[in-house]
Amino acid sequence: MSMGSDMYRQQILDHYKNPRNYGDLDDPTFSHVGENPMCGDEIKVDVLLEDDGETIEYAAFSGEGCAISQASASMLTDELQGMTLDELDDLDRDDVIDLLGVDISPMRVKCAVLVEMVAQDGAAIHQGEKTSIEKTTTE
Amino acid sequence: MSMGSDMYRQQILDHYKNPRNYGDLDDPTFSHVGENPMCGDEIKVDVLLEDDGETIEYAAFSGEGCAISQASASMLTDELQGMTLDELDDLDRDDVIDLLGVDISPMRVKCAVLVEMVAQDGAAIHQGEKTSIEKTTTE
Amino acid sequence: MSSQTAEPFDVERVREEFPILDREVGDGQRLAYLDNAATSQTPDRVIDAMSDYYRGTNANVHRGIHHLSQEASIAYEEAHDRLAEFVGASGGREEMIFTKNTTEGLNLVAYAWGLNELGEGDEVVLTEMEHHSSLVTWQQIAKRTDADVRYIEIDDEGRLDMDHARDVIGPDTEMVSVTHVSNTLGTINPIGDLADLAHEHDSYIFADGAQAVPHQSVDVEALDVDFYAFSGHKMCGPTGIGGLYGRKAILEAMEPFMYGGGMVRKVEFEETTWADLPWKYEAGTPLIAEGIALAEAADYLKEIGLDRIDRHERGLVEYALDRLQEFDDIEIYGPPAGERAGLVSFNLDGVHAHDLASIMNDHGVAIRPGDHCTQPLHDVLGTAASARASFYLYNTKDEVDVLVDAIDDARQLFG
Amino acid sequence: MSSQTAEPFDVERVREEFPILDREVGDGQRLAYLDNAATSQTPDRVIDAMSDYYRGTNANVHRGIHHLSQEASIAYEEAHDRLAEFVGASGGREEMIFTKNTTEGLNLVAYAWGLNELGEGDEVVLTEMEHHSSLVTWQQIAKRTDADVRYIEIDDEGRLDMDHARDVIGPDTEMVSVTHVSNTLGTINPIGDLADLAHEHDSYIFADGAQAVPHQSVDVEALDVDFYAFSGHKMCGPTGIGGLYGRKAILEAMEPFMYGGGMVRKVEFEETTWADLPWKYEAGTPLIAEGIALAEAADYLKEIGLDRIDRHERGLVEYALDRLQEFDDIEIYGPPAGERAGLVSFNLDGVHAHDLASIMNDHGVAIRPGDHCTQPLHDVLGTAASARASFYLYNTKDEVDVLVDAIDDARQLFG
Ligand SMILES: Cc1ncc(COP(=O)(O)O)c(C=O)c1O
Ligand SMILES: Cc1ncc(COP(=O)(O)O)c(C=O)c1O
Repeated sequence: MSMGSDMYRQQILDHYKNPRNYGDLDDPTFSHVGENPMCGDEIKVDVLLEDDGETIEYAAFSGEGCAISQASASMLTDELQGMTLDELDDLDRDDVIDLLGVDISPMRVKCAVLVEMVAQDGAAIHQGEKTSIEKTTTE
Repeated sequence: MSMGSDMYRQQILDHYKNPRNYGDLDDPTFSHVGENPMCGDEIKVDVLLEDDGETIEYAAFSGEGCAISQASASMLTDELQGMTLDELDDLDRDDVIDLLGVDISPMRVKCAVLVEMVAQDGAAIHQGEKTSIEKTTTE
Repeated sequence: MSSQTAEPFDVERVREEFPILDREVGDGQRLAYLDNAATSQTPDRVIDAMSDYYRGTNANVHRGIHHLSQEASIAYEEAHDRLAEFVGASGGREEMIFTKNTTEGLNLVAYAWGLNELGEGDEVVLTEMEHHSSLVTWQQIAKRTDADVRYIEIDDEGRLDMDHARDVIGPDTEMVSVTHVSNTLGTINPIGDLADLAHEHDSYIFADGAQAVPHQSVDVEALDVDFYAFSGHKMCGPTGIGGLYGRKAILEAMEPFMYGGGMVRKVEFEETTWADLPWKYEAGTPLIAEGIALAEAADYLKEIGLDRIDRHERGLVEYALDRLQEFDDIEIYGPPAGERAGLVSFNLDGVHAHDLASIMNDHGVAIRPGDHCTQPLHDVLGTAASARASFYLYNTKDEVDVLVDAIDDARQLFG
Repeated sequence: MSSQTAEPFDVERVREEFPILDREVGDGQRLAYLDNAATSQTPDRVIDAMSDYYRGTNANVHRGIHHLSQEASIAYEEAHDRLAEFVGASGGREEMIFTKNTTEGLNLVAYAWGLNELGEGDEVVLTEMEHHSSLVTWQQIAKRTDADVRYIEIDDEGRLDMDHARDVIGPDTEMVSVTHVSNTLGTINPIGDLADLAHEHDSYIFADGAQAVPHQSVDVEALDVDFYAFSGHKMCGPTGIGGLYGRKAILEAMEPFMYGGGMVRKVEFEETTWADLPWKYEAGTPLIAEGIALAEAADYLKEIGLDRIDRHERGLVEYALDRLQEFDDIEIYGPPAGERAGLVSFNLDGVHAHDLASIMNDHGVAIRPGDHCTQPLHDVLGTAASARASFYLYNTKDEVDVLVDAIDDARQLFG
């Protein structure tokens, strides 16, 4: 098991320093926040659906935290564009880690998956599959 | 350090089986009880003083418990006869153990010294040097 | 039952793992360690698990990023899963809290649930054979909440009187707290039946497994209990660690017990929210080395086979009962062989249990005299103290013979 | 001060006692263990004390008659005397309770005293730099008793504002609970002055010595505190053990905390009386191996010399501060060198503390990122997290250099 070496490859640092899809949407279909108490990461995800109510037209995030959580949010929001809510729901933590393209040390996995959990919880609440919660948390 | 071998020499067993001074005095000058919660030993000591109010004329004990506490009570009450209260007060645990004439294993010392503590507390309460307590305890 | 567990095991090979058993005591007597209900001995691999931890991994857990802390965190957290599985808790770590001993498990629930939820008119049901760790805890928490404590009586052979249990457990019962195996009588209580009775009346049931988990295969879900506690030091593990199983839904709803680092999510000067299970109940730097070593002990017992251990001990206790019953100056407490776990408490006429234990010690035999933390039970039995011999996987019939010889010596001395 | 303690010690010889320090981590990096405020490493002799106990003495304590139990009881009971002496408690074992950690010491007093004695209008005074184990515990116990909590503020350099302390501590104050040394700022608080203030107002004072006892000579009687707690795992001892000093008269008067075997004198179905000090506060089978090993750790530290350890650490922290202050992208929290204990918390501009710690780990450097269980203090400092390097007797200036190099690497990567 790798214990964290190599986590900070160029791609991660690039997404951290120049996050894609950063900011708030004017008129999101749904919006949800979450936190990772370990690093103090806080992320809000805004999602705009297409008229079919199923396909993601655009996703954005805001908040702050460590490089892993920020890069992960930047990359995942890119990836979400064009995805259906079912496909979002099918994502698991390995998908996110694959997306990051580096070995995430065990203690940092929570940082990596925060954005995915927030997006999934937001979608589930929007679809009425989950009762509304104020905040998603990784712990 | 001896760990208890040889504790049950003939003399101890003899005092246990045929305790001297066992019973209640009709008219004791003072009387006090105590217990050793570890073995469940309970001992009452009755003391009759001579007219000088200082010298022990006779001491008796009653109660039940292990061989060590009973033999110790039997031997010490013998010894007390003719002693002054000051001399009683000067006794320490080593004196009692010497009296028993065997090595007392560390965990059984409380059994051995119970009678001494009861007699001393009784005398101290009688002389007003100690506020009255219901029961002496070795623990 | 697999064929492996059907076979008896080789006691001599088992003993090789326990170096202390070769110790001489007193004047060169070989140790016969028959005080396992008080604490068990520790096999080399458990001692090594601890030393290896300190020599190679030692770090604080949960929030560390560095290598040692990651290793320690993973090992410590996984130890919870392993113990959960060991007692049949399908919820894994979320249903397994590490405590310092069984006693803390009982206090945790008595404080976190009892002190907050009990009130006047409520009843806590115990048994006459409860250990002080359960009896005193509930007695005191009940006193502070104006609740009542009721005791299920035992019959002449030391079994629970189940008719009385049905009388005592009723609509006001909020908690039934009962020992799974009595540490004084060896009685194995019908926990499943008591759980049914408790649940019929919407009461919780807490089973004290201190004398069960080390010696038999335990499945908290088959027993259908709400809480279940045990101690590491009685099951080949280290001192200073125990486990508390709780149903997830109850543990989620319950208030925390102790407060501090590790059990919080967000802390502000004025308020605090709690961490997830089981960490919510583990305040402060946890019992890291102990938890890892406890998981090693559980693996060890599983590999040997709890069923085989149980059978071995029952063989020993039957043999011991046979030998002790030869003498009519020995009074034995508890149910007959076949119904009892691997321990026997008794008294020899005219010899105080503490004297008997001292004489046994001269023979190298380690037994326990006293009230075994069941003073009220001893009052019911009509004696202040008893002598207890308790067996484990490494004991032998030879050791029972040495015990009987030592009793004979005491009989001669005091006769 | 004896001539022995005036000399510095040979760090290389000290390191030989700690085999873990030779460990390689990651891709063959040599470990630089700078996470001592979280937990310290364990010297061989302390590990051996535990192994020897399990291989030669292991038995349950207090009431056993057999040889092993006598040995274990004496060793365990004497360990209390040794720890009492170590922190200057002249009452010996009667003033030294073994707990599982500092956190339990705080909870013990908060429950046994606070829950019974606090009420509406009463005030508990803490500081802004309290560890969660003190802050959350008193916050919650105050909530349950309708008492109020007040916080002494810190100044810009992380010292306690003593003017504010004099404002806050007043006639309604019943308890002042304050950390002796801050685990985040390194501030050494004036406990003696705070004790005087508390006592002027008939309040108790509890000092949290988790970060003091391992690093400097502590005398609870000179400090004039009523309670004082510390943890074994931060002072070269094992996990799962800590000490709580309490003034004898207070401990005698106070109610017990946890209930169970060992802490009772006489138990009946309806009522119970308590054992003598300190056993009244140690319910259940105690932390036997841990207690014995903790006494060994205390002896070890005493032999090396607390004054020498203190001086060595101050040297390291001064050097670290010097090196870190070279860079204007590093923010350092806490008082200047000379006033602080051997730790430093900081942040590197633009790099989250957790990322910094991950990069350090790639260099073999073990530091701790996060809130260090002082979230409210971090709110005051205006940051969610910080990186903390904390030193102990076996650390070297070379390790500080490796730390600074690793920071430089992070600066390059993120620059
Ligand atoms: C100042 C301070 N107080 C209390 C604690 C809690 O110690 P423990 O986790 O051993 O209970 C710590 C350590 O984490 C500390 O640094
Ligand atoms: C039935 C029973 N319950 C509880 C306990 C208490 O266990 P511990 O002392 O490890 O807390 C014991 C052992 O002494 C026991 O035998």
